[in-house]
Amino acid sequence: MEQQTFLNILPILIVSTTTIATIFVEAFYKRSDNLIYWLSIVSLILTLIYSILTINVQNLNFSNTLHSGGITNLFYFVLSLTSLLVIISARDYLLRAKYHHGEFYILIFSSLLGMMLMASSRDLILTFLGLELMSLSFYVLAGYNRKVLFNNEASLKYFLLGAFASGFLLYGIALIYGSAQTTNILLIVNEFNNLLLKPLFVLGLVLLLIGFSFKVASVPFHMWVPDVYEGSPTVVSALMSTAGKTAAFAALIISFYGSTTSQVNFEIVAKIISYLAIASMLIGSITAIAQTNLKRMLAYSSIAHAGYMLIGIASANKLGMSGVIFYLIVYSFMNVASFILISLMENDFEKRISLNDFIGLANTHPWYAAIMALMMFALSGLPPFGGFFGKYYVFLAAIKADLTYLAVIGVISSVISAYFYLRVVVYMYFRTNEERKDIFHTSADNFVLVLCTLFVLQLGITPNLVLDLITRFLP
Amino acid sequence: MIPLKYYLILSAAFFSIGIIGVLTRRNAIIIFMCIELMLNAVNLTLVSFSSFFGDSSGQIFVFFVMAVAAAEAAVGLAIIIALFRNKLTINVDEVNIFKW
Amino acid sequence: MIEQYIPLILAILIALLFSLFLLKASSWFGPQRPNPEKLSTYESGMEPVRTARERFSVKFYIVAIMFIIFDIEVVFLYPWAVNLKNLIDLMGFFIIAEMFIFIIILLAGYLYLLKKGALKWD
Amino acid sequence: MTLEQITFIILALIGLTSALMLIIQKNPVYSVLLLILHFFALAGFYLLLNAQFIAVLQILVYAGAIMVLFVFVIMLLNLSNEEALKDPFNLRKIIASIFGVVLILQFGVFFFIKAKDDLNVTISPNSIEAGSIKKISEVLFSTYLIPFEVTSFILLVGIIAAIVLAKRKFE
Repeated sequence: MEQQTFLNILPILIVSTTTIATIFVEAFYKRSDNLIYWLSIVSLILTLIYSILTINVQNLNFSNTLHSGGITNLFYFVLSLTSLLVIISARDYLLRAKYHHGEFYILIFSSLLGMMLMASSRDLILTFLGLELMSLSFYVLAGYNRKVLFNNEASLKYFLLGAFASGFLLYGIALIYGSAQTTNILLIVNEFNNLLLKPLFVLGLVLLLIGFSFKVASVPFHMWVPDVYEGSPTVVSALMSTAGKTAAFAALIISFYGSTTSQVNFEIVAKIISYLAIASMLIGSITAIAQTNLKRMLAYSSIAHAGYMLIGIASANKLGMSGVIFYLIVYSFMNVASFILISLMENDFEKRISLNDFIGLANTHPWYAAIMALMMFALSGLPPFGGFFGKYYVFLAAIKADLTYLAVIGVISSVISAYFYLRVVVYMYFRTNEERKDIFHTSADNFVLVLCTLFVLQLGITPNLVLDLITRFLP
Repeated sequence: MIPLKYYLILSAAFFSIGIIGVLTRRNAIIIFMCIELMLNAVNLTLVSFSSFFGDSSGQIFVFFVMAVAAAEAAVGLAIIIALFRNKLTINVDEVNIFKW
Repeated sequence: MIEQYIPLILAILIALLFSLFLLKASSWFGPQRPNPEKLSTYESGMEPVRTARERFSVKFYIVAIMFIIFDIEVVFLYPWAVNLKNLIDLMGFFIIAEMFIFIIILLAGYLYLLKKGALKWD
Repeated sequence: MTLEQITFIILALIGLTSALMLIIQKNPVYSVLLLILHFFALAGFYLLLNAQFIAVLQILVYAGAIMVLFVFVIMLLNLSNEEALKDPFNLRKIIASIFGVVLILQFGVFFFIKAKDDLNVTISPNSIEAGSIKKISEVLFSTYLIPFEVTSFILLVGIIAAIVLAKRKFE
């Protein structure tokens, strides 16, 4: 292996070496959990710094299977930042629940490795393996505390439906291989125009889309989302709903990038994607109204957000793709912060946080209430925050691509969803009761929350900077 | 000489039988076995494309699918064991703290 | 193509038929004078009351998982080992490093299992 | 009819029957055995397609290892007394079966009419070489080097899952 290749894939090497190192530490060192915690934080910070420093060096490695630099490094940055935030706050959560083991970090790292591979892979075989690595780690993480029935059930559901969906994904890849005679995404993207004339390829693409819809939590494989997000440990839900979605959309964007060239006749596939988007948006935001459990509500909202993001893919232009990436970045920060706020109110895995737990939070913990309110405003897409621009870009892309009806339905769905987001704010600020809520906060959690808040505000103030960055690196 | 489409329709049939199994059976282990059936149907598709094109990468994909299936079996059956210990059932209809 | 497998198919068929035949042969050719005492499972022991399928310990499962994981490892070693000379000509000694990385990663898993007491049989 | 066609038909019958019986069968132990039979039929297809190495692996990995794990777990949980798992014949089953039949017909229409032109290929003369262990190892260890290393991480997750979820005394 040449030195240059070695440097190109250094982020992946760091993460994989850390995985192995943590396993050795866990095996040979008695009080391993704290050491592993710090080891993972250091290696994630290294990954973050390195992927930003080398963002301008774009390369294809290992017979065009692995891309490095540019948009890939941007994804590396987002994925490892999300994992870092989750890991920092997870330690105290797990200590509170008295279930703090080194395995948690090993599994987070192996899932991160899978996600990074999904974002950087340019071969469908590698994409599939990355996806499986990520999913298998998530299945275990969802059932992390095997003594808690909630965790067991969440992981069983996640596992059965996930394996079912990966069957569809695999069939899709097989048919794409059958029509394109290759699994290399770059070759497929080059031939996209001719391949779309083959029914075999279109069927493969549709099956691939159905398989991915499981991972991005959109219709038709959305039934698992509320149960799994509710049943898993809250910090795990935070990671699944953000980094998992980002990685799956990264792979989707890479596979569908060929559709952005103007001469492609993408209509059939675009139509299917837009149906999925409409169904996800409406089902997500209407069902969320009925939820009183906060994690379930965020789960349904996650389905709706997947729908908004699919609009960007359906519009099949550059703005749509970069809009989706922008949306994913904002969404990661918003959702991590919301889930961590929920996790602060839990002291074991079996606690369920409902809307009533938020009553009067503004009086007892004004800062946490303020952050929660801000996240809810941002999630609902109100103007000055980052969440607004995420939606704005994908809707704009849809209008540009003559899919105005998608944008209209998106706006309607946003209006519906504003109801349940703002309800949380109303509960916090305009209702009081005597009962005093405990918030188990530590400085680590505060740090994560402040960081997320700053990012969401920053993305709302200067969205153009980030969008330009993304557009510059899209091939 | 058997044309390619016969292999494809056969593996599509296996795949569909797997789907029916997943949708009808309630025993978690049997559902998982039906998923294995689906994965194997895809393997047949991949191998037949690979042979008809004379290109090895399809067969290598099957290689990886097998490795993934092994790891998936390890993880999935561990999950089933963990659930069984707490609940003494693996009927997915009874796994209903949440709505299925 | 398929013709070259005819001997194989024949061997499998003969093995199957022969073993089936032997299985049934004793009941076809041997004298049959059954009585209830003779047919009971243990002629002078306790009547079996439950099925012979016992639940057994989860330790077996961990061992079975180890078997599967290292089975797959061997499956990947096999094409490497059979064709090693050729591969070294093609790619140099990098191919050996490649396989050793693979083995070390799984070795980490093996040591982890060992230290967690997966093989202790207390 | 040539020998190849006869073999294909026999294997197809074995494969279809075992798959169908598998989803009807009540006793999970029998289901496992039927699945193993199905895997043998698939191995036969791989031989027909000149993929000798994959055929051997199919037996070695699927029938020999993965199904052993299934049998282990079924014995472990002692699920052979299947009465506990009521599986009544109900509306959902009928709907799912109709859906399945429609799906198979759809695939049939698709492969035989719609995608007819894409599939008009004859078996490549290179197929014997492509299925040989030599060719496979050359491609596997050069082009698919990263996927190969990633596989070891996937197996690692399997090991950790076993300890985290199934070990009796985990910590």
